[in-house]
Amino acid sequence: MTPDLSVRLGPLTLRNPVMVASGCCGFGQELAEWMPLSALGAIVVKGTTLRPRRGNPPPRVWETPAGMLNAIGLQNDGVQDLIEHKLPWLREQDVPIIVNIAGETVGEFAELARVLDRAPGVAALELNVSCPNVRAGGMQFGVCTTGVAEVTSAAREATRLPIITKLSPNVTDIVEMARAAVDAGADALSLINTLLGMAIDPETRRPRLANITGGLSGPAVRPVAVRMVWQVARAVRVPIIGLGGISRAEHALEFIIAGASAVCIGTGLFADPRCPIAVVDGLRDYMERHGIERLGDLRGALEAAV
Amino acid sequence: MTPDLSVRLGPLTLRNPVMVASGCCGFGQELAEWMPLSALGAIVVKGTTLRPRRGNPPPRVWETPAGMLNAIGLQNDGVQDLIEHKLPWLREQDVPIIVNIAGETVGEFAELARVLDRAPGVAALELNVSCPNVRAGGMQFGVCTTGVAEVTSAAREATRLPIITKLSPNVTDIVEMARAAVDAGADALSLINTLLGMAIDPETRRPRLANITGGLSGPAVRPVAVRMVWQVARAVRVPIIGLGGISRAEHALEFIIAGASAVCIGTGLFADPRCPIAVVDGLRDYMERHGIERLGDLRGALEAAV
Amino acid sequence: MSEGAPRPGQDHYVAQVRTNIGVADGHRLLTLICPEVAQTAVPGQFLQIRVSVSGQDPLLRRPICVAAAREDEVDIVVRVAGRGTDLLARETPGAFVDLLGPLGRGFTRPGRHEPVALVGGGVGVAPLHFLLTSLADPSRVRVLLGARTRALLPRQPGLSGLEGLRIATDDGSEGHHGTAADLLAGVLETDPPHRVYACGPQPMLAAVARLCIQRRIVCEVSLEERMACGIGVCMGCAVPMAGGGYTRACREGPVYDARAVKWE
Amino acid sequence: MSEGAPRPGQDHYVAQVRTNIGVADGHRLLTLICPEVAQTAVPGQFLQIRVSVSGQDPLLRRPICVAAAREDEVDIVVRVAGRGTDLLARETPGAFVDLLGPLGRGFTRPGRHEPVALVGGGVGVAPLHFLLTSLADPSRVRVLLGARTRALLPRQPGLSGLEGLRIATDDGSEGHHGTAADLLAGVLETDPPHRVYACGPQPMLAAVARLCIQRRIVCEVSLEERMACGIGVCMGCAVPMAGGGYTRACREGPVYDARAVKWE
Ligand SMILES: Cc1cc2nc3c(=O)[nH]c(=O)nc-3n(C[C@H](O)[C@H](O)[C@H](O)COP(=O)(O)OP(=O)(O)OC[C@H]3O[C@@H](n4cnc5c(N)ncnc54)[C@H](O)[C@@H]3O)c2cc1C
Ligand SMILES: Cc1cc2nc3c(=O)[nH]c(=O)nc-3n(C[C@H](O)[C@H](O)[C@H](O)COP(=O)(O)OP(=O)(O)OC[C@H]3O[C@@H](n4cnc5c(N)ncnc54)[C@H](O)[C@@H]3O)c2cc1C
Ligand SMILES: Cc1cc2nc3c(=O)[nH]c(=O)nc-3n(C[C@H](O)[C@H](O)[C@H](O)COP(=O)(O)O)c2cc1C
Ligand SMILES: Cc1cc2nc3c(=O)[nH]c(=O)nc-3n(C[C@H](O)[C@H](O)[C@H](O)COP(=O)(O)O)c2cc1C
Ligand code: FES
Ligand code: FES
Repeated sequence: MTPDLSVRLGPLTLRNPVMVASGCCGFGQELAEWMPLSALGAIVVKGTTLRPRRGNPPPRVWETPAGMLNAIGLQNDGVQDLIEHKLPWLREQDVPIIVNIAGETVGEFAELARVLDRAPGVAALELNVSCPNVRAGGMQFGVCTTGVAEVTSAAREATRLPIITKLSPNVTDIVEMARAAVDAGADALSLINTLLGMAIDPETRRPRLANITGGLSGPAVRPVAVRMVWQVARAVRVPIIGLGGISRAEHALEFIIAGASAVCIGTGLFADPRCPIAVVDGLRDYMERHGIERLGDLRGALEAAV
Repeated sequence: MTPDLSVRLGPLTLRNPVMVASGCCGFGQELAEWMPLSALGAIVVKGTTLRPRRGNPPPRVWETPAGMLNAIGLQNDGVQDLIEHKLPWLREQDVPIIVNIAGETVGEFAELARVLDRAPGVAALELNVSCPNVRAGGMQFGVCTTGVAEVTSAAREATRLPIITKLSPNVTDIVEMARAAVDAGADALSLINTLLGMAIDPETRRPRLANITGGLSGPAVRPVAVRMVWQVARAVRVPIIGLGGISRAEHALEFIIAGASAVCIGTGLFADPRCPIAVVDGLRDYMERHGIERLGDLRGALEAAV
Repeated sequence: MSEGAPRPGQDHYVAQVRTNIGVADGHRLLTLICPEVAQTAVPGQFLQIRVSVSGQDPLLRRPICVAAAREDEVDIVVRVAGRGTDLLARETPGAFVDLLGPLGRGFTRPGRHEPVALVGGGVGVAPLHFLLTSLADPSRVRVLLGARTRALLPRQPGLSGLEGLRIATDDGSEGHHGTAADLLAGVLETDPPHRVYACGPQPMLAAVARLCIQRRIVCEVSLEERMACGIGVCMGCAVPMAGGGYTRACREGPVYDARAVKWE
Repeated sequence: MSEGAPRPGQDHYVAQVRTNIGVADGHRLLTLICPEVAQTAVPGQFLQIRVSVSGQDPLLRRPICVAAAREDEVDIVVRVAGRGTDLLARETPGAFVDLLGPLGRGFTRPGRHEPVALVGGGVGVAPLHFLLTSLADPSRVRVLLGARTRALLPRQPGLSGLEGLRIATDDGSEGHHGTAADLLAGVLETDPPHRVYACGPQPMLAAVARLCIQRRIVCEVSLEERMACGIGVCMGCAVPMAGGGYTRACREGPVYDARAVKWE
């Protein structure tokens, strides 16, 4: 038996469920120095905005127990640069390209979707309604149902590309947010983005990040992410991309068993840029060991009476 | 200079700001085998309910990266047993006793407050509006402003004891919850309770906890807790008890600089039941090193322009 | 014992590793220098051992039974079950191990010449070994040990030569082809002891308990519930009781009268 | 270099520690066996070193400069600044260290007989030492080293005998009572070099940069920004540029032309 790792993500079929997360793999070139991108299910490139953004002043990152805080502030050269300078190379890499977009207004999300609709080689758009590190737009959209719905439907109307809405975990009721996105036309959901956190240097009394607060990611947040994927998977029918603290196959399996169709690796790349390969291999081993032919059969297979 | 570690918590004055957290120190007797309770600022005893509760079936705990999940389910022998069998011994220990109470209805919170109002030796009540591990009551109150307000004012009317409302971090807007509690008469706030999380054993496909989900605590959540304390401290005027992942003086200092008047140690006791003493000593050292006479002078002393 | 006062010997220690030897596949026997624990621990009690360098990850201590005590040292047997026990099993002689203990309630000591049977599964042999060495008259003792396979039978010094020793393996690679509970069933037929002490995996304990309860033989079992604190403050280690409700494995246990426990 | 192809020698290695010696208070010099890095690293490049056993806590690798390279081995100098460097500084000979590298952009090699000055503060001497050993003609080199106090001056082998060496300490406990930048100011007066290379704390670098920019002397600085990935994917290591915007210390740096950087 050769296990079938391919998964369907709405209209997309991925050769395996292991993707790399937005903001943690740049636009692929540096990561390709460490592993062939074609080994991935897909790549989600850095959050892209309409106009170039300089990002936040340093320090932008701080390590926390089994996690890290970041406040990059969406530094990127804008969507035109993406199309002209980054997509051409990426298209050659034999990997589905998902573009993570971030608007400051609903209109900007629509405009980004419209521009990328015409860009060859884009497999899907991921809507970053949940970045905690920018003031205008950013998280504001992601923490109320109307924001999530408006952004999702604006993008939906502006493109024929599959739409993945990426949800913020900084909410009381993640299921409500998920329903809002699905009702507004999302083909899939990504969860979770980072938890809003903060750290302070007692010696200087200054925040560890120049931005004061930042997004918490890494193994520390995995229990929260798995819980949210589980809650949402039982409530909506669209495929879910699970992420938050994955760096090994066992972690990916937690998300898949909780109901995710695919997973993303973010912070895990920083400690080991080749870990996606190990995760794919580990999933294959697991399927062989447990006699699972199609990975889809494992999705949502939690053994628990609720 | 002998640094003054005493802090005011509304109507209470504590000899130092280091308390032990509800659910992590039982009712004091076992902890007293490891350290004198009189070395603490206060003790917050295990969540107490009107009637005895058996709690959840095992497994009830699971370790996560730099954290742990628990779903104890408020196992306790009820408030009468507390008054008759636990308070008498605790009263002899020369430590302020804060009783954490959990009702299944608003009326139960009021009833608990009324009963404890007459119990000698209780310094304050902490309202557990935020335990994620019980179905009725529990978190439901803690995640909406009306729930927080109703519980707080019901308790407020039922007792002359100081009221501390303990907030859940599983909300979109912690400041809104804090305001609701203060407006309803809370003398102080505790934050945070645990984040709702989940873990799965891929080999058995079963949740690690019999209760499926549980509360995440420990160092992993500290950045979220510090952020929430900072946000709330800038918005309300009542004192804040900060907790989440504290086991060393540097951790306590993060909370104090963010705006907390006092701190609680929970999960940190499991790795080292004597760590409260080390935290007090570390705070004293810090104050000497930085020439800080009164700990209150450090509260909210974050150096950052917002 | 007065309320709030530490139990005998109970404290926070930093013990040096004297030796670390393999006693079965994935099982290491570590000898720790810790005179206070050696002199106060009762068979069935356990230690809460820190397994991380920094104490942040793995965050919690790991409960490990005392497997023997001599003057200034105690033995522990560690079965590598996951990350924490893996770290512990790698500690080299000279290294320091941070521990709390001795903790929990141990076995009830049998009468001087009372015939007893010790039933151990896998690493469960550890506390039974300690019990054995503490008995006045080991000649009246039967030791019934089970493991999945020969390679997983912990060869703890002092056990191998024992007269009353019987072995069972699930795959028949050594001794009886079956379980330690099978061995006990046989013994109960031919020459029933007054008391049975058992430690091992849950299904084995349940089988042993059933046998003993049927025949009204006093039986004590040592249970392995997951623990957070190990010192009685978190309520994490709930053991369901026959009479309803839960008790704490770390405090009312880990050793229980088999009749008190609610078996599934 | 074609896009997406690894840079020379850049890979994931597990290197054995050959030696670990103290070179100043809280500074250790570790020699790691790693032929590929030894043969490809350029002075100014760094390694991303895993400091945890499990890789979960501390989660991130730590950036450390290559301090020397010989055939099959590289030196690093580790100053204990916190938890991660503390773990690394304790690695004993025979232990294995997991690293990514060599990473980043190194120093521009000077012309064969070009007079240069190397200005190092504290552990910043490490990459300069590597640069020194790679120079064709070390006789034209001045090495200006500063530290807070004598005990914190890293005594890296090969530095002490050097003719062009000048020392400064903030407390005057050795050499000039003042900073390495003071020493440079003097040198620029009397016998200005063609190029200046600097590595050390931010205020020292800013002072050195200012001096060189004023006098239009080519100056390269190695900057220490906090890093998450170290390989260019996270945008965590932002260095503000004179022309506006930020570049990545791990990729466009850590070595920069002093004029390109925006100094506060
Ligand atoms: C009172 C008591 C005494 C024990 N004595 C010994 C002993 O003498 N020698 C020995 O090798 N082991 C003993 N154990 C079991 C040992 O504590 C666990 O194997 C260990 O905690 C697992 O930690 P880990 O990090 O290696 O595994 P993890 O990675 O945490 O988990 C691996 C597996 O072990 C299980 N596990 C986790 N914690 C426990 C636990 N507390 N009890 C049982 N299973 C657990 C998990 O469910 C999981 O399936 C004892 C347990 C208890 C409660
Ligand atoms: C390109 C580069 C090369 C370096 N080369 C060396 C070297 O050769 N030898 C050496 O000893 N150190 C070097 N450093 C600094 C070293 O990386 C940090 O001291 C280390 O990461 C701190 O980790 P920690 O866990 O010990 O400290 P932490 O507990 O994480 O922090 C302790 C203190 O160090 C500061 N710090 C944390 N990360 C960095 C960082 N990346 N750069 C600077 N300061 C930091 C923190 O702000 C904090 O004040 C280099 C840094 C960079 C960026
Ligand atoms: C440095 C960094 C930058 C990030 N940038 C983005 C981004 O541009 N857009 C986005 O949607 N998420 C971004 N994220 C969030 C991640 O994609 C991911 O949702 C989160 O980090 C949790 O996954 P992890 O624990 O595997 O990192 C970023 C995360 C990190 C650590
Ligand atoms: C085992 C356990 C039991 C808890 N029980 C209670 C409780 O009864 N009432 C309550 O308000 N909080 C309870 N908590 C939450 C803690 O008081 C605290 O808010 C939380 O754990 C975060 O702090 P920490 O990281 O220091 O543990 C419990 C936490 C743990 C780990
Ligand atoms: S493990 Fe905490 S009470 Fe037993
Ligand atoms: S550290 Fe990640 S881009 Fe430089």
